[in-house]
Amino acid sequence: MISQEQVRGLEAHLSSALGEPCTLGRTDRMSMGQSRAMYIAELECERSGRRKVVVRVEQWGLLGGESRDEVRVMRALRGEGLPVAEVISYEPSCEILGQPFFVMEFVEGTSVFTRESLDPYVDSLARLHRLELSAIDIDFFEMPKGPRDSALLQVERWYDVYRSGLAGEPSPLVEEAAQWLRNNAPETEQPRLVHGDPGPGNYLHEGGELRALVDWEFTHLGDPEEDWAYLIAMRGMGVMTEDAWVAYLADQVGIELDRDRLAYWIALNLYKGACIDQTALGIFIRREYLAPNLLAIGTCIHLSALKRLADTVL
Amino acid sequence: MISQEQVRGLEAHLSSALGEPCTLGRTDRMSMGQSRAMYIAELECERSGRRKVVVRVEQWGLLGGESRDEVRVMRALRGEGLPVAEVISYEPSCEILGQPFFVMEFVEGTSVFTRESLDPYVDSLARLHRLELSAIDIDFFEMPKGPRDSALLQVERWYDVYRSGLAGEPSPLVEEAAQWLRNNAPETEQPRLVHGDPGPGNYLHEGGELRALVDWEFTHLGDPEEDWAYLIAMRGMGVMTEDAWVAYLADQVGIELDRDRLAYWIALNLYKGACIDQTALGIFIRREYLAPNLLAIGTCIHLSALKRLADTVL
Amino acid sequence: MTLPVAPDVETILDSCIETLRDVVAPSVEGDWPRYNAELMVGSLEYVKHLLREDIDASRREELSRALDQVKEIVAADPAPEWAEALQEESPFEAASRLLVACQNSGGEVAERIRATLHPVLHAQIDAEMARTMGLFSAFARNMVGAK
Amino acid sequence: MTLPVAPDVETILDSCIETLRDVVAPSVEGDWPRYNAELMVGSLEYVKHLLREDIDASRREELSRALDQVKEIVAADPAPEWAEALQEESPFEAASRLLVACQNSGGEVAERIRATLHPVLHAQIDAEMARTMGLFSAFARNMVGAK
Repeated sequence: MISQEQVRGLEAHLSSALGEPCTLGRTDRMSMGQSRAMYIAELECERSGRRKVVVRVEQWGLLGGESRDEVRVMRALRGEGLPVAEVISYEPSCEILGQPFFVMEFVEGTSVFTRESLDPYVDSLARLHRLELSAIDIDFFEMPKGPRDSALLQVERWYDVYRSGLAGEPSPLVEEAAQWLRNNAPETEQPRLVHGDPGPGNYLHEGGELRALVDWEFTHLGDPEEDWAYLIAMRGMGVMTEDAWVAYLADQVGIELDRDRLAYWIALNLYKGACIDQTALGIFIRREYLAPNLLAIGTCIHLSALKRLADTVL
Repeated sequence: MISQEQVRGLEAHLSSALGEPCTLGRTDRMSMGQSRAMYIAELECERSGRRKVVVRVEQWGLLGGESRDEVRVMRALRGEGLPVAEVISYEPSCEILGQPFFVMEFVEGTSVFTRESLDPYVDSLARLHRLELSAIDIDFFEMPKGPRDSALLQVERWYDVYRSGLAGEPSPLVEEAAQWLRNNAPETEQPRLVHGDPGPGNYLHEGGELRALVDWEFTHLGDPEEDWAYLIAMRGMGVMTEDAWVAYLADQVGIELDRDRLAYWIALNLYKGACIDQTALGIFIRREYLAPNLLAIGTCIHLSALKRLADTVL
Repeated sequence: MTLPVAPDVETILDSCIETLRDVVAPSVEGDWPRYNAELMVGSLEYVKHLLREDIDASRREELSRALDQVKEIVAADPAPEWAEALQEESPFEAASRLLVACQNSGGEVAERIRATLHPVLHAQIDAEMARTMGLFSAFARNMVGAK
Repeated sequence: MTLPVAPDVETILDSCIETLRDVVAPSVEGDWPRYNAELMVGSLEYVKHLLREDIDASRREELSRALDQVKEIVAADPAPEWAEALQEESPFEAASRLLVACQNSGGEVAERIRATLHPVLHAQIDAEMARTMGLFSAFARNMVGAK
């Protein structure tokens, strides 16, 4: 999966980033992480000895993400004291691994959901949402201007991703849903940092302790309700019902979710899923990358989001 | 590959055969052995403790062999002191594993060819050929009557296997080769036991010591030159040239091979290969067993034997 | 012949599906390779469906038939957005524009257009989901087992 | 659409071939499963060939054309075995009977018949060997590694 030549390139890159000669041992691809190819790499460094790092590699724009802002937001939030893995280096060119990538410190822990790990996790997410934008070093995200722009910017962002990744003609139900989302966009009082992919499976913990929030590629400025909707309806479905989630969040972090607004943000997230999943089909059909998970994402995973979306709002 | 129900059936079968309760541990399929599915099974027996056995399972008549005579000849030859694995039991019905099978003691050793293991091996093969049929307990093979019958019985045996396993119409080059072999069959002075599948890869050894001759499914009465031809041209090709083999056998076991006769027996063996390999295609096309090795045997392996055969005599 | 009866493609695909599922996948070390082996069972099942019928052509035809019904519906309401949408050559483009226009205009005609197009599009999703069920299961198993 | 452009079968097969070869096979534990993973690369390459042309029909046609030439050759030699063989409907049956008769009769006509049929049959073997090269390599690697 990583060629010998790439291993040598990666060794040189890491030695330079870490400021000491390092050799790469075992490099295993993880099965989590669909948008990025993730590798756990064992390093042997001349001074600091053995360490594990995670190499997170872009995949031809799969799911519409790119690493630059992901790296910037991770560094900024780690600076704010949030549990975020340390980014060691970022390589924006395709010269070493054929795709841009960044390297972060490996964080011990599991992302298998446990109930006890949930409390500290939602606390952290709420803390992210409370950050004052003026007080932190994040000025690279587009700021929603009008009151409905927190929703509308997202609708158009994912519409562009869907349209630019389209293999063939447009999908009538995606088009219709986009229009519904434009027509029904709610107002947002105060834009905040939104993680963009939160919930069970996307944080690391050990013994109930939160070790890291992961997957910052969809982070943007917008409405925190978008995150709560994602957590409830996209990643949290198998964990609790929507009613139970709403009650739990009120209790744990004092968030009172309006159910009509929540329905909108759930629809937006399903639409986002349908739009980004569609990119996988284009990458596969254009033969840019022939991994079978792309075929799955571009067909049934895309369609299952689209079906839920259509059942919800159309 | 072996279901839980089959494991229980096999345990009962083995307990009864060994006269003590046995439970089956790990059962791994070996990648050698195309005609039979071969499994190494670890047994835990109440009195005799741990032991390994080999389960050799028929496959819908693949390659035209059946186990009954194989078991009989193995038992008889072990009785004569030849290095043959002990047969523990034979199950002619399809009730336990869906196909007839037999179980034999596992023999430690490797079948990876080494030059040092060759001398004792060809000595044993020559010893097999020298056995006086009247003196041993083998009366179940058809005895060649006329002087050309050692060849002709084999031509017709494999012709029948080929014809009965045919998927569709006959193959013109196989038909023509069969006729050439009929028309050019040589005389055999004295029929002997012929192993039928000898050579590098089909005996077990350890540290140069011969542990067992294996694969007795093609054993019959005929011309020992058939075996030497098989060893030289079918299994021994990558080890020595034909000239080197002829010189080596003259030196090691005093066999002086006539090169014209040898050419005939090589052709007969190629023809046999083409005939038996063809059975795999029928089993695959009729969906009796969909293993990909059958597709290989029924297409390119069949054709490579047929091509060599046609290049040799047609 | 050499081999007068070439094995049939579906038989070879079934051989690969069975072998992947029963022999190879259980013996793969490592989450990512095992996930790939499981996904491929679904890929090959999907190939079997794609070989059985021209799905692309059937989808276009179904949607074109529904668009013919839409033409009858909008005959009574000569709003320009319907007419423009129906001039699109691709039935998917036409249906897309119609459904967007329905969201914007509302009204009884819009409702009838939606009621004509939606069942066809939903049935196409369901059919494709059924064809790709093996991929879906493998994907879902991996999500559940994510660590 | 739902998905107006269905992925093309050859692309999915290439995905499986690459994934089997580069991701799955190197991670399989055990000789038999690994051997199966390697063989499947060949199975799927063979499927790609089978989908590209109707091999069975081409083979029959090639052989039928050669049999037409044989008819001209035997016009000069009205031996009953040639005529009977050429009455077979299947070109493979006809060629089989002709070649057997050639082995039995010898002579110049037999030589010419063989010289007409052999090149076609040999070319068919070579073409099929090329299509199944992946299966052959996997089989051969396993034989070499037999233990």
